Amino acid sequence: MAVEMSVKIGAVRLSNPVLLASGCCGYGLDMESHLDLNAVGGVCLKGLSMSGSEGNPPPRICETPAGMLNSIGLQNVGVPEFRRTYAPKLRKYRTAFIANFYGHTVEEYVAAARALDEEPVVAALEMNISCPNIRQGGISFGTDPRSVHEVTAACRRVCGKPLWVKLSPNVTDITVTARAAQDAGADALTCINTLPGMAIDVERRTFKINTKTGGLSGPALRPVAVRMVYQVAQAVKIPVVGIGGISKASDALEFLLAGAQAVQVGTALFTNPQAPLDILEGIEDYCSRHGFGAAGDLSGAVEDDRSPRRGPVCS
Amino acid sequence: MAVEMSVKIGAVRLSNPVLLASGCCGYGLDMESHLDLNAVGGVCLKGLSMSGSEGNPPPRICETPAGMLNSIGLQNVGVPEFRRTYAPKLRKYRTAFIANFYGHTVEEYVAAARALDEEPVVAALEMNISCPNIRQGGISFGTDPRSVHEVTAACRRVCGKPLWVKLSPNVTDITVTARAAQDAGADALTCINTLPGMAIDVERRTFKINTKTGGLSGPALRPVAVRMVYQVAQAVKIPVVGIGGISKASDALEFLLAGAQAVQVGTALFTNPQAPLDILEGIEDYCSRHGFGAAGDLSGAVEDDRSPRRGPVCS
Amino acid sequence: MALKTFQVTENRVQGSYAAITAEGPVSPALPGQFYMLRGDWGADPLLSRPVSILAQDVSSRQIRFLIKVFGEGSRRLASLKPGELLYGTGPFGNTFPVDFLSPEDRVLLVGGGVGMPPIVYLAESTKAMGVSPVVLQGGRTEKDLVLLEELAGLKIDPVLATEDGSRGRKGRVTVLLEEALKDAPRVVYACGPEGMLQAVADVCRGRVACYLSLEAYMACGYGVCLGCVVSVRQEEGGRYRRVCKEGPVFSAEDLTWR
Amino acid sequence: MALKTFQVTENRVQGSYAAITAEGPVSPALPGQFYMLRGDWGADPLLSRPVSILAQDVSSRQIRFLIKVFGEGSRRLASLKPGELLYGTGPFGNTFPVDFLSPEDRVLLVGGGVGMPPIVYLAESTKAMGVSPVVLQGGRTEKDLVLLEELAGLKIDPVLATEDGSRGRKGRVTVLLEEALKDAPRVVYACGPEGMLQAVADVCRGRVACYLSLEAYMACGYGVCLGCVVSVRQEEGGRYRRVCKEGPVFSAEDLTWR
Ligand SMILES: Cc1cc2nc3c(=O)[nH]c(=O)nc-3n(C[C@H](O)[C@H](O)[C@H](O)COP(=O)(O)OP(=O)(O)OC[C@H]3O[C@@H](n4cnc5c(N)ncnc54)[C@H](O)[C@@H]3O)c2cc1C
Ligand SMILES: Cc1cc2nc3c(=O)[nH]c(=O)nc-3n(C[C@H](O)[C@H](O)[C@H](O)COP(=O)(O)OP(=O)(O)OC[C@H]3O[C@@H](n4cnc5c(N)ncnc54)[C@H](O)[C@@H]3O)c2cc1C
Ligand SMILES: Cc1cc2nc3c(=O)[nH]c(=O)nc-3n(C[C@H](O)[C@H](O)[C@H](O)COP(=O)(O)O)c2cc1C
Ligand SMILES: Cc1cc2nc3c(=O)[nH]c(=O)nc-3n(C[C@H](O)[C@H](O)[C@H](O)COP(=O)(O)O)c2cc1C
Ligand code: FES
Ligand code: FES
Repeated sequence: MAVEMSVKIGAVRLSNPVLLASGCCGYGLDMESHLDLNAVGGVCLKGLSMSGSEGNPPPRICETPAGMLNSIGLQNVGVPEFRRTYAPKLRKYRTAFIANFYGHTVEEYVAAARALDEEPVVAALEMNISCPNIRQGGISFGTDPRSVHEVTAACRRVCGKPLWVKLSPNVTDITVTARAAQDAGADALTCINTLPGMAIDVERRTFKINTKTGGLSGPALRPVAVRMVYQVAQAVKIPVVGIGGISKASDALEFLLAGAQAVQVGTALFTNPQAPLDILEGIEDYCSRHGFGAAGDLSGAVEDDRSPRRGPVCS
Repeated sequence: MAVEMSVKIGAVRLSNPVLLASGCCGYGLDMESHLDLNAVGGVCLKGLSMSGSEGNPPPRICETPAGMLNSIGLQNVGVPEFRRTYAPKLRKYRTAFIANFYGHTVEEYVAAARALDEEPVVAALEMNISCPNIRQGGISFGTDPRSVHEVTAACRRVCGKPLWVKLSPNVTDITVTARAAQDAGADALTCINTLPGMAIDVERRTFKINTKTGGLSGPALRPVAVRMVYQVAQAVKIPVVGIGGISKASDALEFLLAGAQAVQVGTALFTNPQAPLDILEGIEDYCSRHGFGAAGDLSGAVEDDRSPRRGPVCS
Repeated sequence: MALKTFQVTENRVQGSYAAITAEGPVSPALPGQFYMLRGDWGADPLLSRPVSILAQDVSSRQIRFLIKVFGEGSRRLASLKPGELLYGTGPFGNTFPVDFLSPEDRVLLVGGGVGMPPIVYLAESTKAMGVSPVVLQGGRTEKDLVLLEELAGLKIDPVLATEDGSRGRKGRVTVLLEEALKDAPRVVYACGPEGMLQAVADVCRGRVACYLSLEAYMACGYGVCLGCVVSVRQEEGGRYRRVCKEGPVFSAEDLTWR
Repeated sequence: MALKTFQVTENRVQGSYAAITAEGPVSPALPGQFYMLRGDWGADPLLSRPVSILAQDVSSRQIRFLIKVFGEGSRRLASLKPGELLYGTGPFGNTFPVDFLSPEDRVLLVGGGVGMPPIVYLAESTKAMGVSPVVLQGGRTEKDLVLLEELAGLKIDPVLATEDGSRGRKGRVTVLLEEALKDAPRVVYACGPEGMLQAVADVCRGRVACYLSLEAYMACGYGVCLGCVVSVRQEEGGRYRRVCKEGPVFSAEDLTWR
């Protein structure tokens, strides 16, 4: 029996549930010679802002146990240059391009959303809210439920295409920001962005990356991400796209069984640009072996009752 | 030149800055045949409550990339039994025993604090606030600044010995709970407890541990812990004890340079009960090589200016 | 106890099993005891893996393990090559109670798969006490029957069963056990997959004393993490016992199988 | 491009250097290009490590690397044994610009330490073009001078300098460079530690065209993570260039050294 691999994230139909994560595949073009973009369900483009950014000074990355920290500083060419130079080259693909974007004020977010909404190559928008709100003393939008609501609602008003909100894990209770985004009109939630971390080069007595803190990604993050996807999927009605440390099929399946409708692969692309193909093959094989006719049926299929939660938990 | 290894955490003088973490060395006795307890600066005992707990049903632990999840359920014999059967056997040691304790209501915390304060073998108390407050719908004490203040102040009133508060990393801004604990009279802050995570056994379609979520510990957690120690050390005046994923000397040094006065070793004891000895040797050697006359001088000695933070950071 | 360093001197791979001999600081130990082992790798996999002692000799500093590949940890251990290093803590755990045995007692040892190493070690040890055990071994197919050479070396001719009948009696090891119980053994010792142990316990219940060596997921192996517990019948001291410390060998009667 | 699997056929260790030969799907490549390499290990270390091609032969599927042990990643790569697998992506990066060279040009190649493999590969390549380069190699002591056999095999007699005078001229490689500049070379190509490259750039500034192959901490190696950037002088297109994509070879004039 053939497994139906396509899934729907709200109004967007994806040919399969495995996408490339934002910031880990450029604008798609640097990926082309390493992976057939049509083979994946979607490609989340590097985060764009209206005016672009030259990014942070190096060193921008360092390794941590089973993970890495990055502080790229959202280097990007800006929406206008993206539309002029890059978007035309993406038209030949059938895959869904998801335009990741950000700003430092609600107005900047809205401007980017509006401009990207007009770009034909874009199938949906993904809003990165893990950015400091410079009007609110630099507190990240994504950690304040009211800011999440405000910026989501504002962007929702100006764009006709589906709007995904990418949640920050750097919160006490992610269901609160998840619901804020849902209530403000988000069509889907991407869960999760990187978690702030720090590493020190003790011999040189300096921070390993220039900005001191950077975002933790990779397998180390996975248990936190799976937990959050599970929590969010229970808390909202809109689809959840799971991400965080996925490098093989069983990792992706953890997210799907926990409640995600699709997954994104980020850091794993660095060591193996074709990791998504192995993951897809593994998901299809799993569906066959476990009697799932469609990849979409995996979502939330963990058996909740097998291991009953008994009383209050504190580890 | 000999390096002065002893450090002071408020009123408690420790023979050196490396302690054994709570929950990772039992009540010290199961450690005895594997490590000389007098060789470490202190031993944080397994979390105690007044009435004890039989703990959670198995499976209680699973492995994750460079980390592990645990949901022991704070199994403990209770303070009275601890004092009767275990404490007398600890009297022969010179090391500082730190009594870790918890409750599910403020009253339970206070009862445990009062009883442990009377126990002569206890040098200081360490309050685990990552526990659900059953009076507040099960929200963890440690994630709500008001609860942190309330439970810290209440325990502070009943105990004469130094009171350390062990912070939960599961918060948006750890400096808020850190200041709440300081303001309520905490003598030191232990930073950090485990981060909630989840893992799914996809072949069996169940959660890998019985309680679904468990606490993430081990090297995977380290960049998050170092970041939080740095943040907390900048935000408070009381000493900070760093913990999270320390398994070798350079790991411990990251925490000390980031601002901790001492460190605790947890998960690393599982694979090597003598890891603290290697860590101590490495710290001493580092001090000699880098011209630090005392281990206490390492605290916060990362060079802040070498890598200036430029503008708002979003990864 | 410091982390012990062993050097692999031999690794005989057969199917999914690897019989590893290593040299190093071998401590006196008893059947059923185990080491927590890892190789020279990074923090992934993080934890050492519990592996039973198959045989050892303190004076020649030799120790032997039989490792079956399940997941990543056992795969790495099983692929260690001569010359490579093996790090371990141990020996940990209790042992099979044998002090009540006398030479005329009939003793049954039941095992399967990675449960066989402690069974073979126990057989060697009871023979040394003058008690010749009967060894029953079960497996799905012939390939799952292990350590036959070692048993032959101890002059023990094991009674075998395979589910597919490819070797020995067709069926599960409990078929052999039922028959062997007719000879009124003094005690049954068993080690193997949980399903086998439960079946053995069921057969023995009320008829003969039975001791089982259990498996559990372990972090520390020496009693400090409380991660490896199994639930027991008696109430005193709480419902849970540590497989690494109060076990791995338990009286079948004490276990509630959760 | 899928992850390529190579099998190590030889590993000659000398001091902290390992010269590894491996067999596998070798693609056409150019001097200065590199692979991102890792072994069959878990998620720690997570990232592959950039390693330059020392030599390769597409038809016999052979490729060679020289690896120096710095930290954990290079330690593991350097300790791979014949028969073990090496996983890689690549070849990545640009190459040294050589299209403007003509046979009568004098060409200087300056290298040190792990900067030598691309220098040797470039020497082989310019020789094949009919341009015989002069190779200058510097190191702290004699032990830091590497690939001398390989250079001899190319019939190149390198000019050597060591800081402690244990072999060749006493001093830094820039002493050799100053002298060699008297012979009016057409171009200088260099690869080595950052300090050496800065010094080479300083010496060449305003006197001779100079191309440097840089190092940077890399996550992906193929341009998607933006983690490896170096700051450049020209304004168009932002301040930063990717060492893995626009580099690793840059014109010395373009670099601002942060
Ligand atoms: C006291 C004791 C003695 C042992 N002696 C031996 C021995 O002599 N030789 C030998 O090969 N093995 C032995 N084992 C089992 C061995 O420790 C496990 O097979 C090993 O830990 C699996 O690790 P892994 O990384 O390969 O598998 P993982 O990736 O950790 O797991 C692979 C699969 O096996 C399951 N699994 C893992 N560990 C266990 C476990 N302990 N019990 C049940 N299921 C598990 C997991 O749920 C998963 O489905 C012993 C275990 C114990 C507790
Ligand atoms: C294009 C390119 C080609 C290279 N070719 C070779 C080669 O042919 N042979 C070879 O042995 N090495 C080569 N290197 C360097 C090699 O990649 C690094 O030595 C290696 O990544 C270090 O990893 P590690 O895990 O051993 O050290 P880590 O533990 O990552 O680091 C150890 C120490 O080295 C420093 N360090 C690590 N990586 C770099 C780096 N890229 N630049 C500067 N300092 C660093 C760290 O800050 C730390 O102090 C090349 C690097 C690049 C960018
Ligand atoms: C180098 C790098 C750059 C990233 N850039 C972006 C970005 O521009 N926008 C965004 O929303 N997320 C960005 N991310 C976050 C990833 O999309 C993803 O949420 C995170 O890395 C966790 O997934 P992973 O473990 O699979 O990488 C970036 C991550 C990395 C490692
Ligand atoms: C098995 C286990 C049990 C623990 N029990 C306790 C506890 O009783 N009280 C407590 O405050 N912290 C407990 N912790 C948390 C540790 O003390 C420590 O904060 C955490 O594990 C991070 O440090 P590590 O990475 O060095 O283990 C426990 C951790 C583990 C792994
Ligand atoms: S494995 Fe840690 S207590 Fe048994
Ligand atoms: S290493 Fe990723 S862009 Fe250069």
